[in-house]
Amino acid sequence: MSSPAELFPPTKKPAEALSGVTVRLAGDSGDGMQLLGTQLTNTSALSGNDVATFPDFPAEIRAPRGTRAGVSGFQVQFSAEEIFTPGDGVDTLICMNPAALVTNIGDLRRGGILIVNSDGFSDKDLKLAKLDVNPLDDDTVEGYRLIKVPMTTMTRDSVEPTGLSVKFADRCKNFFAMGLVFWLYGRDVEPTLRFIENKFSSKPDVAEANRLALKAGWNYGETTENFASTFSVPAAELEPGVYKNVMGNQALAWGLIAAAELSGKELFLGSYPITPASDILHELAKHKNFGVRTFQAEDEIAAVCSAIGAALGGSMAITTSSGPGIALKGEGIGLGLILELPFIIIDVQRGGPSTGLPTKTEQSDLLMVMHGRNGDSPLPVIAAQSPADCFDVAVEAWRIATKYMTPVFILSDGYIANGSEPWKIPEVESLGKIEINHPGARSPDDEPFMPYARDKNLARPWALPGTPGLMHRVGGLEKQDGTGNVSYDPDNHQHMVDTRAKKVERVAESIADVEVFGKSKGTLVLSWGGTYGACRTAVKTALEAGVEVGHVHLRWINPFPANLEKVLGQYDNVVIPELNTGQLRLLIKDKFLVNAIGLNKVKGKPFHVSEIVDKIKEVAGK
Amino acid sequence: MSSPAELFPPTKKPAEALSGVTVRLAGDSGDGMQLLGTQLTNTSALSGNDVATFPDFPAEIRAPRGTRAGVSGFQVQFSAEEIFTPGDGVDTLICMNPAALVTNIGDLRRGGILIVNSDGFSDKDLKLAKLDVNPLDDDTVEGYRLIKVPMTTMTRDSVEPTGLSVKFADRCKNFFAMGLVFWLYGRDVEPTLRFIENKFSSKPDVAEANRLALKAGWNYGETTENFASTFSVPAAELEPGVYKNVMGNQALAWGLIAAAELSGKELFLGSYPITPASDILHELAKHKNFGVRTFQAEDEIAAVCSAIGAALGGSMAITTSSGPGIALKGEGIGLGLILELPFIIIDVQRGGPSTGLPTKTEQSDLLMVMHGRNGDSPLPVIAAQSPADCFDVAVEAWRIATKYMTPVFILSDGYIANGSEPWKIPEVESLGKIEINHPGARSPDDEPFMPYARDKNLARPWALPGTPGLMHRVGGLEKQDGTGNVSYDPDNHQHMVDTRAKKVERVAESIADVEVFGKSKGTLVLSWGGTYGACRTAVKTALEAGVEVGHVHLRWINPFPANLEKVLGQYDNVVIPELNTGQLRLLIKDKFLVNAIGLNKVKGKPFHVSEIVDKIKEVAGK
Amino acid sequence: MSTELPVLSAKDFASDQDIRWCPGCGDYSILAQMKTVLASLGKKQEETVFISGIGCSSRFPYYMNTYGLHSIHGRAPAFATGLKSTRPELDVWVITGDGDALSIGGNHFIHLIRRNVDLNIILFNNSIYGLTKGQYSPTSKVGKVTKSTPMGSIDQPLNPLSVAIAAEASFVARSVDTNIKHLRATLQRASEHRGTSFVEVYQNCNIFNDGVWDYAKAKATKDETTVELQHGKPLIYAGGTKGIRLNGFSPETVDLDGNIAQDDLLFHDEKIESSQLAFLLSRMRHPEFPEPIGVFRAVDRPTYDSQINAQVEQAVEKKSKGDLKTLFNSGDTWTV
Amino acid sequence: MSTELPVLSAKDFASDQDIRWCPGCGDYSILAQMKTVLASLGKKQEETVFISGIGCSSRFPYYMNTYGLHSIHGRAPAFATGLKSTRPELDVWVITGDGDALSIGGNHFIHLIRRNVDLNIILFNNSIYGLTKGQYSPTSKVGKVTKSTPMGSIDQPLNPLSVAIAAEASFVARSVDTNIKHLRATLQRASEHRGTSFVEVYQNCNIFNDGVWDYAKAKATKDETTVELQHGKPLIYAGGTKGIRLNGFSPETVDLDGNIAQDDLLFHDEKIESSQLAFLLSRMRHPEFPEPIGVFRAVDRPTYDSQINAQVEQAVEKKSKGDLKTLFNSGDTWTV
Ligand SMILES: Cc1ncc(C[n+]2csc(CCOP(=O)(O)OP(=O)(O)O)c2C)c(N)n1
Ligand SMILES: Cc1ncc(C[n+]2csc(CCOP(=O)(O)OP(=O)(O)O)c2C)c(N)n1
Ligand code: SF4
Ligand code: SF4
Ligand SMILES: [Mg+2]
Ligand SMILES: [Mg+2]
Repeated sequence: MSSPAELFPPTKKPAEALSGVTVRLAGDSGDGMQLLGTQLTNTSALSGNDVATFPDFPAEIRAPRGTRAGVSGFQVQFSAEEIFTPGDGVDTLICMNPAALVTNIGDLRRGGILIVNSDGFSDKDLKLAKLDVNPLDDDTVEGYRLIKVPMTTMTRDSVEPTGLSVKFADRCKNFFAMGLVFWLYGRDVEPTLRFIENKFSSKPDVAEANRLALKAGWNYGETTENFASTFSVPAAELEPGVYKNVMGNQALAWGLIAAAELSGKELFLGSYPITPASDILHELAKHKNFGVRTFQAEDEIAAVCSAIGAALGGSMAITTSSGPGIALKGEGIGLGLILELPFIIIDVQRGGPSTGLPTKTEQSDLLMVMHGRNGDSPLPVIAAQSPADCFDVAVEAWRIATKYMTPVFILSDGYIANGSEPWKIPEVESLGKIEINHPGARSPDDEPFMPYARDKNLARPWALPGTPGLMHRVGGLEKQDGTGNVSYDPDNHQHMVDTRAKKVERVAESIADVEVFGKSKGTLVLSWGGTYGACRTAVKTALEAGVEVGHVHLRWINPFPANLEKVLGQYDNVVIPELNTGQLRLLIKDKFLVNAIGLNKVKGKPFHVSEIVDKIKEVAGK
Repeated sequence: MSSPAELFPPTKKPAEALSGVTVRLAGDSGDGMQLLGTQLTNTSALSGNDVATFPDFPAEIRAPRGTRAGVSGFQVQFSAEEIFTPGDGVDTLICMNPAALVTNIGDLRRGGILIVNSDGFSDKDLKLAKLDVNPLDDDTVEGYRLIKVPMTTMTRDSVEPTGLSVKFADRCKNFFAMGLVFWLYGRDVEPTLRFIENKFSSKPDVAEANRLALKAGWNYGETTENFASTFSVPAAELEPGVYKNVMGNQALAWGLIAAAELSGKELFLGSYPITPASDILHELAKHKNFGVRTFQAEDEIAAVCSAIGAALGGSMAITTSSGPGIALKGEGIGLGLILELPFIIIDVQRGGPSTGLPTKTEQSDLLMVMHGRNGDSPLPVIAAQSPADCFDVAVEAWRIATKYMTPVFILSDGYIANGSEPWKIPEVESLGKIEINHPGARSPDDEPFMPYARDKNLARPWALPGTPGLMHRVGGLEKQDGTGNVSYDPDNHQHMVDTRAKKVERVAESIADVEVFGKSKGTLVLSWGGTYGACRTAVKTALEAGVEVGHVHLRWINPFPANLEKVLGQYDNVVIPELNTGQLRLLIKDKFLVNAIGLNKVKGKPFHVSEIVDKIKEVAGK
Repeated sequence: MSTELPVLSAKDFASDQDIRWCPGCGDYSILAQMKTVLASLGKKQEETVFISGIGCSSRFPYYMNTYGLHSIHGRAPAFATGLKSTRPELDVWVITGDGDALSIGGNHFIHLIRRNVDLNIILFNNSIYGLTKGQYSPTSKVGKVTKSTPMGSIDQPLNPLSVAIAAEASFVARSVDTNIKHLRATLQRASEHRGTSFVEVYQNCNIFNDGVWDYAKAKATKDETTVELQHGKPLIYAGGTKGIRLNGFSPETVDLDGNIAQDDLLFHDEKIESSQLAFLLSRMRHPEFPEPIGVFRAVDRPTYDSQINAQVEQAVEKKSKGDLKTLFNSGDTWTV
Repeated sequence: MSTELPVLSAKDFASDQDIRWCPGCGDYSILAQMKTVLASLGKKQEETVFISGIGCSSRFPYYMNTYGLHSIHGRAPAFATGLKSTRPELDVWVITGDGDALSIGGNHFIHLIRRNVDLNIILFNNSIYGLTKGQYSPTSKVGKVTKSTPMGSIDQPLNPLSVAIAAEASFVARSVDTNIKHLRATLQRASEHRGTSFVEVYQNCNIFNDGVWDYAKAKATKDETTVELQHGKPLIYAGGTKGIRLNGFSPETVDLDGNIAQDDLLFHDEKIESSQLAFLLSRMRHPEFPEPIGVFRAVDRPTYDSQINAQVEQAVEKKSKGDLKTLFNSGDTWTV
């Protein structure tokens, strides 16, 4: 095998420098677009760009080939600047078939590059996409820089030397497309060559075919006159450090593992599979050598209850799900709350209500997470803001859970869960330990043990079965403070309800104040969860356009950070963009009586930055 | 048998006329206090008083005899005026044992009459009540008009002629107490004699013993010098009509039966037993001759799902539960919502969170009922205000459910469910019919059926299986408006989320505006659910004291009545008394940005009128 | 069996929706046989209701031109119970998967069966979670490596038929997706049974669990690995060369080499009241035994829907049809 | 059986809480026997955990001076699985009722049993919902008149032992609240079994279902209506005058009048791998048969808790103890 540089000679065409590019790859779910996207992302990250991705799967496992329902997309933005989203408008769109074209073209910016596999537009393909006319021949593609590439033919030709059958040869066409895209943006092929070698180590002919296809795509770019120039995107100025590209669910799982290590605990996950949360279970199940135990329960109720059982025993207990499953856990969570045991409930939100849009993103479980239990039952709630942030959120949630002896909710969403971005790998030593004290053994001569005695944080002791002399019984009935005995006393009930509420409020003493980005007057954009990136980018854009606007992003939604009220008071207008009908807005209006303005979108899709910019300008009167 | 008048001659002592009296009967759960209370209530009602009751059961099935945990209480207010609560301070307290005394004396007003069974205060009895000193001998009873009656002895003596064993004789002592109380308040014994005859028709000796005990109690009053006078409470001026005393759960069940009849539907209840909701199941199960089908499901999830199945088939479907069970139904309710099928979910609230205080009352499920489902999932919510009101609420809920094709929540609570009050029996003809139209059969030549086509109320057609040509499929995935086909289209999702929300908002067009009681300026008391009576009485009291105060009671909480915003705007202060930490307050603050003041009590007990009066005065600055 | 002539054809039972299963999925065959059976039984589209939970299999109702409910995960039995109890004249089918019926839905499954609601449950057993992309299910074998069990599953699988039989099932059967004739016959038997009919269908998920039932499907092996149950007939398989005999209360396989008379073999009787035989048959698992396919048990007992409706009729008979005025005025009333 | 001398007495296992069951309730006896058994086995208070659901029976943990969790309705098995999987050294008991275990909790019940988590389930079967004041339960007989079934129940009851056996139980037994000696022995056997031990106890609810088990409890009848199972022994009852014989795969009662040899009788074997015998015994119901009490089945199979922990150990062995630095730096990384 020759060296990459020989096989993939740098382009001789001029390279136009860009600050950032958004590329979307779209094809049939069998076309390997996710793989292509991942390679492009990793390569760009390795070459120093800031990157952010957004994969968009079909709802079906294997939707019928060539249909619109079967289109699989992957969007990546790589940039020389710090970025927060996978990009709004697409600069370059690669489409492998007509279904991909018609379902994605709407997001390509005017004048953008449209590369299509022209071999994928046969009459049969058109019919599968329910098209009467070839969109390459009508006004669908007008206003774009259309480049038709007979990818299938060229791939077949290029892999011929391997002797692979046509069926297998055709599977290589994503590598052809990859070669072309890599060439166009001057990406380094080395990591991909390494990937091919590892992945197909047992199938050398397939490995070779993919290499050949990759090279053919690269060469095609250099040869064809369709491209007058290439583009380069220089490295971004990121904080120095070692980086790694992470997906949200992966980062969450790793954060949980880290939290367990930092607190000297073993991790127990009780979970039932559900999109888009399952990958946390899958990821954790891989790391049993960290003392991780994963339990695929018979349902979500058993999942949360098993976690509470593990918490009772002293483990770091977790339960993960998405909306419909979280709805089922309400009763169990209520028990965890009154037991005042620490554990973590993770809701990776998806489109609702009911089964809704399982593969799409949304932020519409916030109020369920706040209120979806009988009785007055407040719990701390923290929301991750981006894929990499999931790591920190996991650690922080566990810190609060154990410090205050309470279940804690973590909110993520489908966009964060499957999206990816560079994560600055922390120094393990720099991660603060999480101090946990379990009361020790007592003899019969000691004072009787008080399972509901409270410390200054109102936390009760976490007494573990197995400890001599601490025997006690807990349950779902109201209990006397101190002794923990069942109590029907009216004043005690009031006291306990108040105490549980106060405890959650006190969490505010242990969390960071909100920080204002941008201006401290005028219009405030208040966001939470996965819309962080779009909001931050929009506020940046608006600031550049001279709008008096600031951005505050909430990680903790219950309790709100201590300084939030003061900050809100500095602004004339508060805009709350949410992928729901106004759930944070409800909480903010209730708490602070602020007439917040909603920017609400419930389409199963993240915000476009431009939507937020427009709203900011509208509200700011610009 | 001689005539009642001969056996129970009217008193010769002077009768002091009172406008109303609150009596509480307290004894061991085996002492028959509930029976005594029911008789006193019915008799008072039959003689024209307005009445309201509040039974207070022990949490245990049979708590150990004589213990504080085993005390069973029954409070009744009977009055010559219209009343709304069972009374705050107790005028006369009857206590059968020391446990009853110490747990109830706190509610007896200073100077009130305290009648105790002095035979029930042996050392053994004191020990069972965990008392070192006989409370009749210390300052416990100071300031009350204590009357010690050796009830056990006198009952035994009086029933001797029947030859009953001591064990059975002792069971009659509640009738002795009843005789005394009836004498004291000049009640008619006739209904009770009739009751005895029916109830013990197969045991004539027991019937006779109870009659003798009753008479002995009556005679004791006349004979003893402890009582210088009796009291009389003249009939109230109620609206003319035929009345009947009803308990909340019974009225709810009857309202549901009536709604089914009025809409020409058969009723299906899917339910799983739980305190304090089970009696709705029990009551409905008695009336199968109305075409009522009750299904005791394996759990609450099956209960709600079976109801949805019955709704799909065209029945009037109901599911009933209390907090923990409602928490389990969230996922199922979400499906019902997206299916847009009409059915009713009833939450008879109890003390929470978790298992909480199952036998106690609370209003703390409001936010769960509003938000306890994944996704944006609004539903109409109506709350009953009193036992008799349950009837109307049931009918109205079904009217709205079918008009708008949506599940509807009914909120009740333990206080309403087990309390009772006179219900003016409606003329059946005066109850408005509930119009329901199911689309008819279609032939293949007709336009294709559109299961999600909408009428002016945004309701979709209720097409029933069995109808030729209307075959269609529905489910929990987001669906295209009109066709009902599964749709992942972003704009359609937004449209459907908006439409579901709009539909619930439109319900406001079909419900009554709120009415103001009292003043239209100054301070407003805004209430919902079972606190109606205490709030109304408190506002009356405050108005009489010259406070500028009005009262608005909400039956519909989602949506709020159309004129609520305007009404709220007329006041300087809004006070929201709730048996929770401020759940309606949250919704009001969010919706109207009104800085409402909470009066919150979470003690498992209803409000005292005085607590609300005090708050009104405090807020109104009086 | 219906004696009317079929008025609808199989394709009249196909809805207009695009089918979204993976190419090659075993679900296609079950769908096809269902349409054929309904047509051949002369069923009406509008009187048929398919109710499913969530899973690949549970997409089934969308593809039938009947009434349908694609409900929530595991709860189809409860919806079906509510519907059938109030509309006993409808023909109700519950479509479910091994995860849907036996994991999250296990409780509703056994309670439906014990109540004997007159409907049919078809469980598509692919021994995997298809829709969520390949976690192990309650019927996956110990040691099964999946996304959620990278070191192999440690849960003893449930035997769906044993569980159903223990839950007092009145009808249980097993068939195989690709065994078209057998599957049709089995679906027809299920449809004809009064009470809850439970049919387990071995279904191939070619994406996440390809070949799990190959032994029972492959031409080369299926004669040796399955034995077709026939009421009143001895258990004979492998083209008549082998049989099943009872040894105490345990079955054993014997060669029919002439030394053993057919009369010595275990005779199938789907109609015996006691469930011992059906249970015993359900315990015969590959590779120790050929796995029985066909109807294990078909006995008569009162259905829930007929009884709940009978109680209404009895109540009307006893107390006469409910009348609101009478109800309202029952007990103590008074006039103001 | 533990060979240590008992260090604690039964009353050391009593908590300081007032007992809130009705006077005369069968629960008292079970509580008393439990304390005695734990003491006699030399168990430690602090290493014992009782986990219950909701119901009268589920108040049990409050009365034991051990660790305890009075959880939510029907879910005790799930809490116990989480606890035992992470703390396998603890002695865990699940206390449940017929409603708790078989109605709302039926699914967790069968999944716990199939997983064979090493703990003990004691089901207090009073055939009624006690705590909610008397509705019928999944073990109530057809025709049972209760508050929720004024015209009689129409649900076929579940047989708890049959269900457990079909769910692959490794240990199932039955005893009676008032049969003190037998109950003690049974609890002890359950405790000693490795894996999920399931014990059904006939328990009297004297308030809402008084006398439901009288036939099996009354001195006058119990010899005729129950048969005590003994491993390796024939099924003989009625003071040695009657026995149980196998007829095909059905049991039948025979008089031991001399014409029948003991060897012709059915011999109990709790240790056979196959569950047919245990299932058959579970189907013997009053009044047709004497009901077996004692241990139906006690076989060895791997426990869930030992295996989940073994996988952790294997993973550590294979990949060495997890290290955050290594984890974080796995895969593609780059330095800025
Ligand atoms: C409450 C809830 N939990 C989890 C899920 C996710 N989920 C959907 S289908 C499924 C299991 C599918 O397995 P199976 O029932 O065997 O059906 P198959 O796809 O194999 O046909 C799961 C876990 C869900 N939709 N709802
Ligand atoms: C989620 C939920 N549903 C219902 C109830 C009400 N409930 C409490 S115990 C019980 C049944 C009790 O029956 P069983 O399990 O047989 O116990 P027993 O009281 O007879 O010992 C019910 C329905 C509850 N507490 N929680
Ligand atoms: S994932 Fe498996 S079960 Fe699902 S449709 Fe595809 S092949 Fe069928
Ligand atoms: S109700 Fe029955 S089961 Fe419950 S404590 Fe009383 S007697 Fe025991
Ligand atoms: Mg499956
Ligand atoms: Mg019970």
